[in-house]
Amino acid sequence: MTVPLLQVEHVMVQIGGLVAVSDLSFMVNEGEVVSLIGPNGAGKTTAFNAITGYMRPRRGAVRFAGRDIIGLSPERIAALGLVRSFQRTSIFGACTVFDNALTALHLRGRSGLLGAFLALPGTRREEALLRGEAMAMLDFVGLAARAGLRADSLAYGEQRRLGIALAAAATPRLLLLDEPAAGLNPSETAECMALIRQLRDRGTTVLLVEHDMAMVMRISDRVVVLNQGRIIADGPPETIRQDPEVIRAYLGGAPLGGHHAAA
Amino acid sequence: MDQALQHLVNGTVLGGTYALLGIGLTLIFGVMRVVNFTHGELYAFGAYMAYGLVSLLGLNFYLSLLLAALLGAALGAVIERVLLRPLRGADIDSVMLAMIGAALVLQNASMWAWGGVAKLVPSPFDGMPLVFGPVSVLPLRLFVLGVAVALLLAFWFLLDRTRAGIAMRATFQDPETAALMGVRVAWVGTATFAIGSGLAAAAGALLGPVFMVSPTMGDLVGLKAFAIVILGGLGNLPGAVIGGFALGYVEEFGGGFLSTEYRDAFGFLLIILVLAIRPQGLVAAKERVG
Amino acid sequence: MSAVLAPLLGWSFAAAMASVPFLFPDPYLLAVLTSAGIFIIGAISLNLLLGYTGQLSLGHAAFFGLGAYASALATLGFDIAIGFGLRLRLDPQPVWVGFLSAVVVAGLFGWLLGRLAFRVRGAYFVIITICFAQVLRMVSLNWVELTQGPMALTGIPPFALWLPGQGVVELTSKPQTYWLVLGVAVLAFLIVRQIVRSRIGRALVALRENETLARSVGIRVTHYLVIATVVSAGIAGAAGSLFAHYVRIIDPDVFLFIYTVTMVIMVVTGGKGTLWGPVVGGLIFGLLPDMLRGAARPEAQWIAYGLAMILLVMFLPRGIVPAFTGLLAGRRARVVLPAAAAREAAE
Amino acid sequence: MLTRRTALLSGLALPALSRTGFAADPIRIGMTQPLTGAVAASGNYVANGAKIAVDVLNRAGGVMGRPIELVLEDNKSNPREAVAAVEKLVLRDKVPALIGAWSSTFTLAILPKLMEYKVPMVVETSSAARITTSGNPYVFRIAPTSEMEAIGFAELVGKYTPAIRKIDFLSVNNDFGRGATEKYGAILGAKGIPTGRVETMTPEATDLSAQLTALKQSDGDTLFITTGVEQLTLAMRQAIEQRVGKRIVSTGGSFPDALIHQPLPGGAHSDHVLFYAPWFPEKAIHPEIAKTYTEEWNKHGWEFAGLTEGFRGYDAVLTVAEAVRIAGKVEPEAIREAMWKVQIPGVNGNIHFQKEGPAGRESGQNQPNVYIVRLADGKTSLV
Repeated sequence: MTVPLLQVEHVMVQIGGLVAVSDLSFMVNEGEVVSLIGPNGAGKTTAFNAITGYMRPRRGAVRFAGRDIIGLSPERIAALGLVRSFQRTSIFGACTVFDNALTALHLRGRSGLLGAFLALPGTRREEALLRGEAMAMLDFVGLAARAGLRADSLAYGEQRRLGIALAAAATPRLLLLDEPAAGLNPSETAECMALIRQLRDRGTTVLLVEHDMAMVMRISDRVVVLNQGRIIADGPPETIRQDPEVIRAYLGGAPLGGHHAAA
Repeated sequence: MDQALQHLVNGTVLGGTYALLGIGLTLIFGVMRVVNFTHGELYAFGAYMAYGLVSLLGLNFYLSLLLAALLGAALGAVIERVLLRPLRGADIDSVMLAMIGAALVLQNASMWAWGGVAKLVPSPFDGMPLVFGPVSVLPLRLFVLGVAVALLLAFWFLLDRTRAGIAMRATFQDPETAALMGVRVAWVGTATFAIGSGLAAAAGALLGPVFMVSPTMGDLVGLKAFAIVILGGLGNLPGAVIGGFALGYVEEFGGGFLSTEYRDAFGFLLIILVLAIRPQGLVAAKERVG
Repeated sequence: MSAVLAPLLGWSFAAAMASVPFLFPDPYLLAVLTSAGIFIIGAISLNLLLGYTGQLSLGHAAFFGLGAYASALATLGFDIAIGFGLRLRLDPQPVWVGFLSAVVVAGLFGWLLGRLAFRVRGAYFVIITICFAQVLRMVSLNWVELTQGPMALTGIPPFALWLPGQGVVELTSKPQTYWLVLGVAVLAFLIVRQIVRSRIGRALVALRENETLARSVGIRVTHYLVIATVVSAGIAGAAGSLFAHYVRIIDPDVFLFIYTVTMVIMVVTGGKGTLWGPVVGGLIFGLLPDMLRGAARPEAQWIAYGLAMILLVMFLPRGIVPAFTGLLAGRRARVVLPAAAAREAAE
Repeated sequence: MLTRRTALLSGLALPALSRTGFAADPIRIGMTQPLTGAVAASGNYVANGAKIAVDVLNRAGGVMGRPIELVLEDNKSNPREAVAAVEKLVLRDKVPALIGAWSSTFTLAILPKLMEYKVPMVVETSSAARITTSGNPYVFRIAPTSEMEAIGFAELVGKYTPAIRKIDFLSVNNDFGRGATEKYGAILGAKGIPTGRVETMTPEATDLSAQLTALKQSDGDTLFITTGVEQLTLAMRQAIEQRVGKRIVSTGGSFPDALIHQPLPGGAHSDHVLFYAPWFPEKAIHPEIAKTYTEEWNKHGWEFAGLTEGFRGYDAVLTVAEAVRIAGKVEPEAIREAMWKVQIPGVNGNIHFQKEGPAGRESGQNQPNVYIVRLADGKTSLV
């Protein structure tokens, strides 16, 4: 039996004395697209923060490719191949779109101080390679024409796409996307979905937090439902759609597949 | 032993004034997220006002202290309206630079107005110390300590029990929510800066008669005030009081028993030490994420 | 600006500066420019930290002072007790050794400060850096055996350089020191440029723009901040060394807060996070005090200086260079505006 | 405010007036003093003294029929600015001689520049020994070194009853304070008076309780305090608070003027080593010069306390003017050589330079006079 790519076991997170996530267990297998859903305040973003090292769980284990990653810094976790995107601040606003992409390829480079000082041939080669990759990445998300603009001058939908591109740039094994479709109009959402599919086809495993139920149901191989800090359901979309506890949780909060509130 | 007792008394007296200095600075940082580089200059301003009112206008000593504090508050309000309000939303280094510029202007304006020669402020207190067994202390110093403690208590009361104080604390904790709850955040900013400045001026007016009044008197005091609030945790009010007394004792005992040469360095060393062990200051402040 | 035009402009500016001693052989002008140049090097180094990582260090004079002391002590030699009956002794070294030790010592302390101070951010960081400079000032004041304390280190030799055909020559004439400072400034500029345009520079800017996001793409925060601090401190140390061998006396006042403020104001005026910002701001604020001399009474000069700081921050918050390039790129700005407005509306 | 403005106006008008009175170009003398920053008060006193010397000299016809013009530059209480000020004075204003720069630190910073530009400088205040011993032939100091001062004091030590048996020091942590501690300690030590405890304070410190409490533990009978006027006043007031209970002697020419109006309580008295005692101009070596200086000063309405420091600037200008007269031309090298021939009466006494430092590169050092003024209950008397 192969080890799941991501294993979250009995994770408990406290914020300022309050329990935000009480007992979280789920896993993501290689090649899957998994969605983590739940009403507002269910602890989805907290779970992301705990997995990616931005918050330290009080209890429990997080294993990535079999390795315990609790206590590692976000940048170490990213270096292992687990990269996330953010809901709000998802780009480097004052930099050009191209520089954003280039920055996101940080892990792909290895040149250091000396290389920078002396412009060593190896550094130059690497730089040329990365520039090519950055452009390819922008091409992939349809932003190549915008490469020279300041990132914060992009339209909102383009900024969201750039955010995903940043997370996906260094070709992580597991990509965590935090509400990639929030605030997008239907056609933009469709583009976003297509993008996620393309990423999966490139071999990237995706874990998604999303409010847009239509999108979740269409894109996910599996859905994990979180409510009040714990898992209440885990299964393929069609099972989840009919799960009584999920329906109750959502009717208590926002209607299933309804309009998303700003998180 | 006698020496240690005397150091203890001196440290307490010194700590009270340091606490007074720290609390105004930490309040302004807590509410407005502004590192106030004019703090030392407002201290000097208060001292000069006390000198002018007592020595030149011949006003009553206690009345002069009160007026000096009020004038300091008024100057603070002006600085806030003219300088800080337009810079709302600017990044931290822009605001700091503007404040440093303001400090340069204030210091040299007072040198222009008053000349560089240090002044003595007369006080109605006897210059002979009160003697209690092995220790001695000036009545004026006790008065200053008493007023400092009274001001700290009054201030605590203001923050804890009055509407204005509640608005201030709300802004302190979460400006956005406070604004949603109907707190006029802009007004709170002016009030806070005025109160913080008034406290600095009060400290200057109180200490003017103890020490001397000169245009550069705010330089070291400004730096010390930073040390105090960092020790206590920036924006932490009880922390500023604790930091003030901590610095008073450290300087006094360090100076008395270790080295007077490094007396003024102990505070700064302590800060580096504290931050190496507890980056959030001696008294843990509730960390705001984001 | 196009990729070809920008370096061309830069090099012609450097050439113009280099020809100043021929075109205007006024020794006073050269003295003022040399002194300003030393602080411009400091500002260039500070810009790497303040402009590109966004961390405001108000203790930058500490590195400047450390470099000055290291260089002076290496060239003067010393013989001090280091406890346990041991002595540390150094014979006077040539000036280039002093220069290198200035860079190394300042860089080491940069590493130390970086390790300590980057546990915190914002106002905490600012105040720690102030304290750091204060502690160094106290040490230099009181470790009399090493630093001569307030009695100052005197008799520091002037610069010496090996010149082809002439052997080692002491640089004492005004144009010589001017060119040396200009040379180091160009070098400092190029070093910072190389870093900023490299993978490291991108990491630094990413940390400034959005630390959380930067970490998520695998940028090691403390690692890169410390690298920036070490390089910045090293260059500031080089500036301190130049200062020591130019003024030829060093005392604890090199750690004065006002020196840091001078460098910060140069960077912010010119435009932090732009390569040319510290140069432009440095020329303005390096020459301003000397232009104000005699124009008004001394207090009024300071008041004018303070007001200039306030007005610049208020009306040109991003600095002169961005404002200028913004004018040049007006067309681009018009493209940017509607999109930005759309974003505002979307939020 | 009005007096200040009129003073400013008259200051502006004076050079214009004097220029019309003389046909020839003025002789420019460069001076740098700390006019702003931490030690600005003293710097301004010295600058004022120099200004009135220029007035007095010009009224008497100037030098060689030419008026004297004082070009004053602020060194902002910092060594880098001291160098900048000198470069401006020498390179832009082309002054043939300099006066400066109050603190030893600023003066030391300038020294290499004197060698570089070959311009002589009269050092009016700085006391650090190495200013005249480092082999800089452009330096002529009229201020006493700590050692000379200590020797002057030691000659008067017999006048004390009860006798001084053991001494303690409270000194500002700079070359001035450290120099005094070292020299007074050594010279009184040679007279069989040992040193007990030595405490230092940073120049900006205002609370000296820790130092004074520590000093109280020593069994010395006399406390030497060396620092500026302001800190001296603080130290004396706080010594009462901490019941230090020792005889207090201040060195270096600082006098706590504020204590004349607000005397220390309990009949405490103190002694002060001064170089000019403005209360007793008739007791000066050259009473007529001292009187002219004092009267001119008071005419401007400046603080009386400043007289104890302002004479430095006054004497310095007299010295440079005399050197120019002897040289007969306004050239730095000629003025430097003429400095050795200067022999004039000043406020402090006779001004005449002796050679000091390595042979061939000697600096000039004057032998100034020392007065001890006793302050008791707001009244002064000469010891």
